Amino acid sequence: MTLWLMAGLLFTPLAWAVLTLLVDFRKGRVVTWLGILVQVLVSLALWAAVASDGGFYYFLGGWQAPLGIELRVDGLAVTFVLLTALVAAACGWHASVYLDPGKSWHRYFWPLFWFLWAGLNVVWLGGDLFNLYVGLELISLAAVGLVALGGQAAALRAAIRYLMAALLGSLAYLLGVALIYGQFGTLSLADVTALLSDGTVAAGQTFPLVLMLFGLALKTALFPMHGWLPPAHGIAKSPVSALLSALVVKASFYIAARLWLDLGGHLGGYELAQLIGVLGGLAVIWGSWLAFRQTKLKQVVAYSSVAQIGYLFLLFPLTWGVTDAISLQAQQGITLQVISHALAKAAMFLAAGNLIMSVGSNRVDALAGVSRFLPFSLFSFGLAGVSLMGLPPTGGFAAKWLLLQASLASGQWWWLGVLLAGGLLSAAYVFRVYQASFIDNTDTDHFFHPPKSLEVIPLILALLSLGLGLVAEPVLSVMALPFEGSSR
Amino acid sequence: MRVLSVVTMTAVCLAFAGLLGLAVWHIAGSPAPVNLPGLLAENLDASGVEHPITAVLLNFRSYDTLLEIGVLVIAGIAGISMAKTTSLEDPDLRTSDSLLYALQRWFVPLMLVLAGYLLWAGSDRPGGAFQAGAVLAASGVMMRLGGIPMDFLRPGVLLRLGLALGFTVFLLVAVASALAGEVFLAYPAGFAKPLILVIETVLTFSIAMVLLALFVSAPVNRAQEPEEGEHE
Amino acid sequence: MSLSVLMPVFALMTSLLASVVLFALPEKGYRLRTTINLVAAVVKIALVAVMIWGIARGREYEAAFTMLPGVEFVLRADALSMLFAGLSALLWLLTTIYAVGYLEDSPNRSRFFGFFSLCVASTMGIALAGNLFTFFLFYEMLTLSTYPLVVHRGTRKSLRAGRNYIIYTLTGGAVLLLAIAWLHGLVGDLRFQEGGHFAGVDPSLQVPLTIIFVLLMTGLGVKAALVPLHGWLPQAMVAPAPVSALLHAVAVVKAGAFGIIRVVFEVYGLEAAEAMGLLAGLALVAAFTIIYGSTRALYQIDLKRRLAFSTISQVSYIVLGLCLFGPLGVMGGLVHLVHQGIMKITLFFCAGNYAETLGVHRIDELDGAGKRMPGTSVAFTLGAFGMIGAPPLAGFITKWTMGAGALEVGMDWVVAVLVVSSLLNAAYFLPILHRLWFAEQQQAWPHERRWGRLETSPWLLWPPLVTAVLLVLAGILANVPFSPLSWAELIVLREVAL
Amino acid sequence: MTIHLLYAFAGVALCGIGLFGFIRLDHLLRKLMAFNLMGSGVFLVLVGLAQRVGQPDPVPQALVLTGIVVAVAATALAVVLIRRYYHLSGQITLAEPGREPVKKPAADAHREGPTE
Repeated sequence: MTLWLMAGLLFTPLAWAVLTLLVDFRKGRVVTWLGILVQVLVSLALWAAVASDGGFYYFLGGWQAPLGIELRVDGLAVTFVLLTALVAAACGWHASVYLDPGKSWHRYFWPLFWFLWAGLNVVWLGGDLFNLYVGLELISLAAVGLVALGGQAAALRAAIRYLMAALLGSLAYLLGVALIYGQFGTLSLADVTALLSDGTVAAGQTFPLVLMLFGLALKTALFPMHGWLPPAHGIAKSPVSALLSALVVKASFYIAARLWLDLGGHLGGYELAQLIGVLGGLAVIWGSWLAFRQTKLKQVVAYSSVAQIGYLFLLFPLTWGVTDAISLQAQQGITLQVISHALAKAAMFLAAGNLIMSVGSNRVDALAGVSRFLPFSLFSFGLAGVSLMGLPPTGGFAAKWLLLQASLASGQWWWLGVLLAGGLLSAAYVFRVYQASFIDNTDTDHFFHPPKSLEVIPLILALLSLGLGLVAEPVLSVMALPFEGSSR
Repeated sequence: MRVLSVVTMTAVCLAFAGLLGLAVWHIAGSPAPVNLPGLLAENLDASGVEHPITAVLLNFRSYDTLLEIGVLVIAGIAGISMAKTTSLEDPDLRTSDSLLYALQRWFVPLMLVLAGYLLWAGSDRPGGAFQAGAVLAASGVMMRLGGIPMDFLRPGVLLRLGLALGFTVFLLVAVASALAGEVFLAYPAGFAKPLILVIETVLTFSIAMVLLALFVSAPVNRAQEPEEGEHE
Repeated sequence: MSLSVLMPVFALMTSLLASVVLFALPEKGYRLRTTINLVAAVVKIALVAVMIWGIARGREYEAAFTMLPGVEFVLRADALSMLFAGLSALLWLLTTIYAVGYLEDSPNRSRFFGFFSLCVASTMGIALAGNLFTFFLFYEMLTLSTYPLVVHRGTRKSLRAGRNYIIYTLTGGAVLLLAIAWLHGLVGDLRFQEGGHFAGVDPSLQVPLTIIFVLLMTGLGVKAALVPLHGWLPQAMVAPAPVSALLHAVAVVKAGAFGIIRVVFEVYGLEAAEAMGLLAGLALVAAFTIIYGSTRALYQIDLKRRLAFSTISQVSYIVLGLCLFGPLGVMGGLVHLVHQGIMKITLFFCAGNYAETLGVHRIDELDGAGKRMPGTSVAFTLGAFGMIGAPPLAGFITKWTMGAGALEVGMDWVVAVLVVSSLLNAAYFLPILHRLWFAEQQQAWPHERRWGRLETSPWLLWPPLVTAVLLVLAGILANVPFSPLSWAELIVLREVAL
Repeated sequence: MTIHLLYAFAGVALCGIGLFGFIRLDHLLRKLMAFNLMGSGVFLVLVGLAQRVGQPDPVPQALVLTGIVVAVAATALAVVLIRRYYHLSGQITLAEPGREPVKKPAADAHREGPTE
């Protein structure tokens, strides 16, 4: 059964990419709905299978590592596969209504969308260092293509900038992989970990890990390498921005986290962990401040991503050289942060797109008085904002709580300031948008109500992110599932 | 200021190269604990091809190759999405150089043959789909420069079919075995060699199409879309 | 699922569901909206009454599930929570009636009542929270749901007030979160428990526990408007009158005060807190706040601002009562939670009536208003005398009990504070009463509206009259079972084994 | 020290030079060339380091082939984007419009070739 599910999971996005390439936008939309249905069902079934039976390794082509490529299907991976299915389904559905079928180039949205989805699954499941590189490139190129779609000069500038950053990041990662292969003679992450743990290879070479982490951090837009993100996420069409912020940046972070958790203990060091954590903390502060200063609505949301990504990098100091319990707590917190940010940020971008559509302007000031029309999108935007601020009962709060506990327990109290100040700063930019919408002394009477389906999607996502805090315990319990047996 | 920044950059790059060199030197000092080439040689017979590189590309690590073709197709899609006219081909860009015209009458057939040879050679010596596809694309580039009309390069369904053909066939082979209850990308026993050959052939064609499409998809018109929220 | 599990959940759900429905209603559905509001409020009162009855007879109501590893979400009804829940359920009904009349013909009512219900749901959650984590959850929800109410008018001034409110409360929330997380890391998940947890605690924990206590008090003190954390309260006066009434009497400041009670009684334990020497500092802050608030109130010209500073002063009575560390003092503090709520809501209703009916906002415009609006003015007078502490009104009961409590434990200086404060109360309320009843009307009312024979809309008139009657009853019938004072006594008997 | 290790060190040098070009140059095409240079360096390190004992290792060679295709795809996409960007804005760097004068009006830039 799981064999079929795996095949379906790998096959569907790639096949649908081809199918939608051959038809136009309207037909592609129908085909995509079908594909989304299939993919969501398969992801759900796989998640359920792993939740009940535990994780396993999947050998592509029947060749075991190190000769072949293995996929690592564990609780964490299927959680992210499911998250991707949810968010991508929402964005795809939104795009099918939001994008104008009259523009001939929008037909290319669908194949790129499906390739992006395929690439994300490659990364979540990947257990082979080089295969992860290919997956990263798949994601980057599809994402750049989506940003550039439409070909306006500013979009192209953003796309080129994004592409350059992504290429440099991938190359740094690949160089690290080359060194690892040279040292260990294998590309399987599990093999490398095993060789390090049983002492076959003496640790001490930090440089390959640093290279890989640098490349991945660049692709994740960690401060101070975040410059490419806001233009790209701000200028893309809203469903695309939602995909990029919610999922794409998480892919490179996910790899970095897996590398760190497997190899960091042997190849990393206290200083490296603290350095990355400090950069993450600065990202939180600086990103929030810049988000507060933006005049365009989507730029606010985009800079907020820079800030929220900063939290993720607290994983590095909070898992290095601490007890397993603390490390687990930090990992759980970060996982919740990834999930809740993905849901909330997708909701926020989609809602922002609806609001822009409604008021016909992308400026924050233009929202003056819209609260009167009770737009659902404003409500969804606010709910998502609550999650970003880390207020209860959202997933963001649950994440923050776990991270606070981990910081306290590990004695690294300096992260408390980052966590608390970050929440307050994000409140500043969310409330700025809200405040604008409450201004009542304008004579805006024109307000375009977007189609209901466009309004429903961000609301669902926002509610999911809101409710995540309440069901955090079951989600986390699946994530922590061990492998069937302990070895391959 | 400018000098300072150049000095800083130089220092950064030198430090990077130095560290990298040091790491390479250290790693080179001890042998790798896993003997992958040995393992490969043991399993080569089961792979269906004689040349180890092709075996790695199309059997042991065929997932990489599948995705790599996906990357190529993405680039092709993104490229043609930039072109907004019915034909990618722009007559104004053709030269009417008679020497070039004469030359390509000799060269194009020769290059086609070369591409065929590279494809065929891939099974037991260096060569293969990508090399053949690149040569094929190069002959297309030459034709375009030389002014031979290439109206098939309009962003219609045929071009898109051509872009996707190789990838599609590869994908279908990959899933066929999975439907039979095997893992994804496993070749049915005994069919590895013919299937690999089919994949290589269609891949050659598609790779050439992608590269050619990317070359000719010049931005020939200036239609553009306003940013969200700005009025057209 | 037994009834004892479901009761607190139902009590929470009535207003939560009402809020969801209200958001979804179209702006024009006036009648339906009013019906839903009133039905939900009445159902809630019934539920709370049942629980009060049950708790008096020793029943327990509790619902819990695990939210995060090691952290539980607990809803639990005990005697203390009923003190707050009863107050808010009762006053919610009255405030809803009042708000329906007050906001007649104004825009954005759908939004207003939606957040209004959400606000009450949060208050109920705060009352029923069974541990600090759950408490914090609803405490922050309260912050968020009151913001749209404060900025409801959408003017520049109200937006500024809203921004200040948010800055104060969210910062307070962050401090509170830090304290709760730290406490959790130190000793694990602590349910509220009668008598507290830290009696005879390891001396090595004394220092962190003291710091955490200060942090907790800072976080809660923002909402309870302890000086110097009170800055947001006078500004928030720009909100519509029912909102001010709610903020001052029931929801926000009381949430802070109630949190302080919970922490002192059921987390630290009164004896342990005293033993660690935590209460003396708190008492000083509270005493200072009482005097400071009253003094500032003297100088206010705007009626609602004067009432706001009066609130700052009055809420600290509750805190001061706790610090008296004796059954009578504690009882006085607890009962003031209810008494102050009833008295202050009366005053705010009346202030709203003057503003809505006559257009009067400033005290010097009130000359002769007593003749024009006798019902409202009688209610206002009763409320003011209650605040001053005139017998036999509710305020007198509080001050008398507290004074007796202070003498009992030998903290005589508290009696001085009470006397000074009462004098100040008189000094800022009596001139208003003088203007109402004895001054001649000087000029035409700034913005008068007429309702035929009645002095104002019946929706606006009845709520203050009812609360005025309540505050008289609370004073006269203080020894009857289920009066606020008797209930406070019940709590003290259960909580404090002094 | 085998000949293969020499390749690896050549790769190291290429990486350094490429990096310098990548961060130093503003002209987009040059930047792209620098990226390709760096890419070649990485491939050399990958193959050279793995074959340091002299024994040929087909795995890194296959990886490099895959890597080359990916790099070609990325480069081609970048060139398409850069060309269109040049046509629309007349710029060959990523500087914000306004900070740097537009070198050529877009209308004249209708034809081919971003040249300086």
